[in-house]
Amino acid sequence: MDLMQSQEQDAIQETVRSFLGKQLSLEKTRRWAEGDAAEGLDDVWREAGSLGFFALALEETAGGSGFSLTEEMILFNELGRSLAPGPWLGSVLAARVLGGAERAAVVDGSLPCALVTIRDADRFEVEGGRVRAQLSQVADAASARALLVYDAADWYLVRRDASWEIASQRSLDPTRVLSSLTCDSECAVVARGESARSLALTATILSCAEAVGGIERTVEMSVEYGKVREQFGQPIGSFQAVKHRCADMAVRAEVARSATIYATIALRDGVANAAHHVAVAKLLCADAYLQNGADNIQNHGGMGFTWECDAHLYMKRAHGFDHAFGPRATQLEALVAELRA
Amino acid sequence: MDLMQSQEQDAIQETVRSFLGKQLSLEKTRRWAEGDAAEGLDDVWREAGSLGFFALALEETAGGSGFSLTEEMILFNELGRSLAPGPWLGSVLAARVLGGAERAAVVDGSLPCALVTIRDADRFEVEGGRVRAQLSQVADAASARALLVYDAADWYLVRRDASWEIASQRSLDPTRVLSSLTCDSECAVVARGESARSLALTATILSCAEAVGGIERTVEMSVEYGKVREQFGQPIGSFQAVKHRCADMAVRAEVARSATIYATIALRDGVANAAHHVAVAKLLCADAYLQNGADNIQNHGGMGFTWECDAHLYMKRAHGFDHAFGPRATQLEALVAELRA
Amino acid sequence: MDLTFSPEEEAFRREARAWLEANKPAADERGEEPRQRAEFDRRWQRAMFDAGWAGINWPTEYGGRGASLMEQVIWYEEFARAKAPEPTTLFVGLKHGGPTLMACGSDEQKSFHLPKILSGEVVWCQGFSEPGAGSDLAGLQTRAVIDGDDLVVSGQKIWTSFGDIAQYQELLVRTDPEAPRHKGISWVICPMDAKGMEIRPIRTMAGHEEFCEVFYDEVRIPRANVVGAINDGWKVAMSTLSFERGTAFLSEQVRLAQLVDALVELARETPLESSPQRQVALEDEHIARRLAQCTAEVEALRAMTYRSVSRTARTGMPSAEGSLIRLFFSELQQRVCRLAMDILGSRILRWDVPRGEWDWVFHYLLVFSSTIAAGTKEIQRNIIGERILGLPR
Amino acid sequence: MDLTFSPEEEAFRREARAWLEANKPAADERGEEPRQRAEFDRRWQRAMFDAGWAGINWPTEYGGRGASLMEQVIWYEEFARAKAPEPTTLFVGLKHGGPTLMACGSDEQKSFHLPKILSGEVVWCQGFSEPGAGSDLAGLQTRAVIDGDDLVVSGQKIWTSFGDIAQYQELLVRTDPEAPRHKGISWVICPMDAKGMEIRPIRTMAGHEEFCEVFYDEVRIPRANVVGAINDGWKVAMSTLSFERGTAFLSEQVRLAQLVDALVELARETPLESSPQRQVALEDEHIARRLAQCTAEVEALRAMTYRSVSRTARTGMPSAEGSLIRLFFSELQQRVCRLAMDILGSRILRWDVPRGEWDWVFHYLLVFSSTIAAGTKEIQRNIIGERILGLPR
Repeated sequence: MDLMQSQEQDAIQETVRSFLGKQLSLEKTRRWAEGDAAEGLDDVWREAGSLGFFALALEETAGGSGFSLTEEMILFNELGRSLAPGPWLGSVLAARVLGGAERAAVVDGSLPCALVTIRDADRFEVEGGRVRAQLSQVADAASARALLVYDAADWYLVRRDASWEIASQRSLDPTRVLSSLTCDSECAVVARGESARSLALTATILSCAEAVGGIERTVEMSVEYGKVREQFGQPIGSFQAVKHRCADMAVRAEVARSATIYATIALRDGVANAAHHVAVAKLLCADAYLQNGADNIQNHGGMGFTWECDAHLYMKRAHGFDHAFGPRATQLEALVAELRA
Repeated sequence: MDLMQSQEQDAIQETVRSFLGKQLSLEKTRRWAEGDAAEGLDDVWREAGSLGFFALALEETAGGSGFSLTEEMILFNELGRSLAPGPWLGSVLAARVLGGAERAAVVDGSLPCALVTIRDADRFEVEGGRVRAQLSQVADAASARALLVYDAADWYLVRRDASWEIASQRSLDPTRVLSSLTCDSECAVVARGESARSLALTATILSCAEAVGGIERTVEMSVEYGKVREQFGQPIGSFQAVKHRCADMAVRAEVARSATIYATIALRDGVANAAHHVAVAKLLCADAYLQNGADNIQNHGGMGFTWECDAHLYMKRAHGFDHAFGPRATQLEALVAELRA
Repeated sequence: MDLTFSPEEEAFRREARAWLEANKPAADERGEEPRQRAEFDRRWQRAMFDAGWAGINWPTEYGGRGASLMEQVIWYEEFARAKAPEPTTLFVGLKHGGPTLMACGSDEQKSFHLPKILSGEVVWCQGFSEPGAGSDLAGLQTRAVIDGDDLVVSGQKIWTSFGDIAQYQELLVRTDPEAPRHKGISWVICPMDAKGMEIRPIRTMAGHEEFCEVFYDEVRIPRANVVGAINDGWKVAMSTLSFERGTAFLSEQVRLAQLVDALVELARETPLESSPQRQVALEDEHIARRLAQCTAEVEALRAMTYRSVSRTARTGMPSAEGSLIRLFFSELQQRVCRLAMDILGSRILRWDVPRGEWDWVFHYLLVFSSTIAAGTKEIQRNIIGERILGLPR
Repeated sequence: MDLTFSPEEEAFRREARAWLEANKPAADERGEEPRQRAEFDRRWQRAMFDAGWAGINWPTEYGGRGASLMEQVIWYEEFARAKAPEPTTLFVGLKHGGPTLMACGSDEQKSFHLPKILSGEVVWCQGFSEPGAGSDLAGLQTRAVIDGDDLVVSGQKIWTSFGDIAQYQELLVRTDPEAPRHKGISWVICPMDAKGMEIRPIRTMAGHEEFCEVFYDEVRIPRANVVGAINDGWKVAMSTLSFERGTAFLSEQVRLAQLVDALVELARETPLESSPQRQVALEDEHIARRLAQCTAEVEALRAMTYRSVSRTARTGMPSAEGSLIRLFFSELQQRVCRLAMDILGSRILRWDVPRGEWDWVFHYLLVFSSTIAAGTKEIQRNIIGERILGLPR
């Protein structure tokens, strides 16, 4: 039993953090969000590929590093911490389910795959190896060369072609712009049945890992600001109103992180009730991210209400996270069903 | 539009408070709670009768003072503030629905009437002017000369006779001991239909008034303690953890009081949607009393956890209040039904 | 104790309702751009002024109606009921600056400014907060040196709503840097076209630009523009803030009930994503109870408002209890908007929500400021603890 | 990162489970009266001690098993699983006094006291808090004057659990009233049969008498009973508190999962009064979601505990993060008990609830102390803010 990172895992974390600091800093993400598309993601993606980030959990024979879901968790912690844009989750998942040249392309960073889950308003009609689709909320559409689509039963891969029409939308979260996308493209099933369900759990827990990074960052931001911002002749972090709110934020972060680590290992090891632990993690991460996101704004006072301060970005990301793979209510209902069984 | 007390109402409040300070102080109530039955309620009841407390809302021709429900609200505020024991609510309600000599006896304090609402586990079988009853939670049974019973449809009066068997029980709230009671006694319907419903609303809003007194007392207690109790060389009320909790308690008290005053006047004046306003008041008073009751204990620290400190008595009374005339969930469901209508 | 309105008040209400129904402009004529909004607000305020509906409880000598605070509340209720557009760009003049001048201004100041404010001729803005003086207002550093008949102001203000379109600013400056913090401050009327001012808009997390930073580089303001005595500005500012905490948000409080009504409608129409059968949100037990709780609380808010107005009617002063209401209101407003997000589900991510009277996502983002601006919720709790409950500092 | 236990740990678990199943006494033999409880606890602790199950992670030289903290946690889990009765009267000796002596005691103190503590021979109590020194422990006033080979103690302590049945007390006294607050304190082992002591029980809001006030009137305690150096008691006390905040509540944390399981069972069996059809509480949507939330949170608590033990295994010290867990635990415990009250409905008023393993009403009242005793939740938040997050005092 060990829920702490090993030194090797610390080193992975350090590598990812340093890469993101250079390649995908939040300042750079903000420039993109403001529509400065001069710097594309292609270079970033290829460097991430060369560092093995899309293949941490693949066997070395499959071009991977022979690590596992726990190391991917660390990758996503860091992505969440810096609100890194890009189709990370779709690419990491695609590398698991694709084979041969396609997998190699995902792994080396030349085939970024955006993850899409089908929503009520969407159309996704598969017939004879082709799909006619009308999708309303696709993140990272612009930089994607393929879509990895989950329709709550199976997973599909849709390669980009000339039929794609992408229109970006006014989105709540400026660091994760959602587009509408229509296409009439080739489409292949890449996971069904048990392996499809397992992939969905992997997607969910890696989202949690990303959330945990953001949640912990909200605590750090509030603490940093609490130390330097002075009012009434003292740092605001010395006032219990701020100090105790920071303490509660830290508790939530520890709850979210512990639940996520536990569920990640359970899923990695194929523990029987892993799905249950994932639901627990998803629920508690959503609680923590939404509340910490809001508290972090409040701790920053007037600054926290500005666009310039990063606080709102985490709060907005928290909403996106809540709706990924089932909001709080859905997770709670799953747990309720277990209690009643 | 005026939601403040008049000078005349202030004077009523003063009279009641002074009466209770002399006759039913919390110290005296505690002695009773500890089983010291030497001082009975009879004298108190007769003095309350002579002061007109059971007949505030009756016409002068009916032996009353010609006031109204708003003045009864003030009476119950004070009763709640001092956690006064005794069958106040049943007596005030009985004075409204009885006539002739019975009413006169209630009004002069010689016929204390305990209010009973029928619970799931109770038996209450009325036939031919008699009732065979087995009641599980009767407050103030020992001092009652009659029961005023509400079975969620009609109201009944049951006069005490030799058949009554009363056994007091271990109760959560030591200031309001609940007894079981069996009887085979004469029984008369005293209100039906619309007037029964109206009486139930009156009972509910006077319970709210009683709760408001307790809620406000929790704020006072916390503030008083916060001013005098010192730790780390300063009064604990100067720490934001305590100060801000007191502020939230004060907000809840103002919410509860405002909603209760509004509903009381609406009911007094026969406003069409008075039942709605009563449900709102009941819900918000329960929220406020339960939370303030708990917060008041926390504000008193270790002292708050002792039997000797009054804080727990208010918290326990809050639970009793919540269950009187429908708990929070029931009030919320009533409001939900209105929204869906 | 009485819930009914007097015959005069009822008549006033009927008259107000009829006039608003006949004269209110459509809110969608208003536009988004601040100058356009201000123009709209001025025209609308002028129309109300001309018809005798501006400043219901302002004295008649300044163009007000001279009516009671209760009639003012009735006006706000009818205003909300009619869904008439709030002249938000005129907020500071009407709710802060005007009342402060009435309480502390000289006769000249009153007779010059109050009619202009009330008739919508001028937009006022606030210059209280500074980058280093937010919750701790008395820590303000913007200096004013007295030079003959002028104050010469240098420094910086922040969170100045509509600073870019205002004609006047209620400005707090430090006129005696040697004095204790609260003793060396003056309250000045600053003309926004004075030389040496630079105004930079601040973008909020809701994506709009309503606030500004204002920089002062030796800006000369006539000494006659000081309200109250030189170095006595803290007292004047406290008067301003007592309106802010007392009556300035009355109309917002009244409007919150409308927001809750709209939310119930939204819940009636919106299929809930987390419901397997996509039943509408109002049919969901959890959403429904949260809605019911909000409706109960907004009714309590109304009762609290009436109670506060009753109290003010007796004492003639804004009651200190205003902070209780303000705190409850601001947190309730946030709960209401948060509930809207849960009803709308993932639609909010693409801001793809039905636009009716409210843009729910924008409003949700906006009300994050409700527990920050005009005194953070922490400051409100301090005020309640110290000034209302008497707890030690 | 690993969720599995080593083969040795698994073997330990099996052995523990088998032994507990065969040897645990029935909790109902225990009685309510403190002396009777203590007698029961001593016998039970002695049985564990004799069989090698006392002090799982205590060094073998003091009669412990010398195993890891993880094995200690496994033992608590099996203990909870077996529903074995906690020897609560021995808490202070086993969780506070013993670990403190191990960390700071002299060889004589360790060899004399630790075996007695571990074998259940003696009951210890705490003498830290005073009427004027609760959260502010360093404000303690109980004086000890050095007189030859003795300390002569006068003053008063409060909140001393089982003070009336204990043989020893971990006592903090002020030995240098001139020194700064934290510098003049000593940590002393006080024999409870010393002359000049008076012990008065305090009744709690739950109606039971577990706490005492202790009065000292020139009580002579041998100077050899001082643990650590004279006037260095604050450091020793901080060591005691680091156990309190680190590992002392491990078994309580583990048992909370059981309380939640029992609550689910209660909800499965209890018709809900607010339900018109009197469906059982688990069928009520609102109760069910609150229960689900509690089960999720108690699982997170377990993960947090494992994580904390993993951390301690690396560093060898109780981790500062203990306060995070303690705060979360104490508030969760209160939420769980509050939910029980809502399930039971008006039955709680007559304390007329099904008695199983838990007396729900009593437990609900008892856990009000969970955010007060052993550091209020406010003190825990200060510790988290200042010592873990590094915010200024």
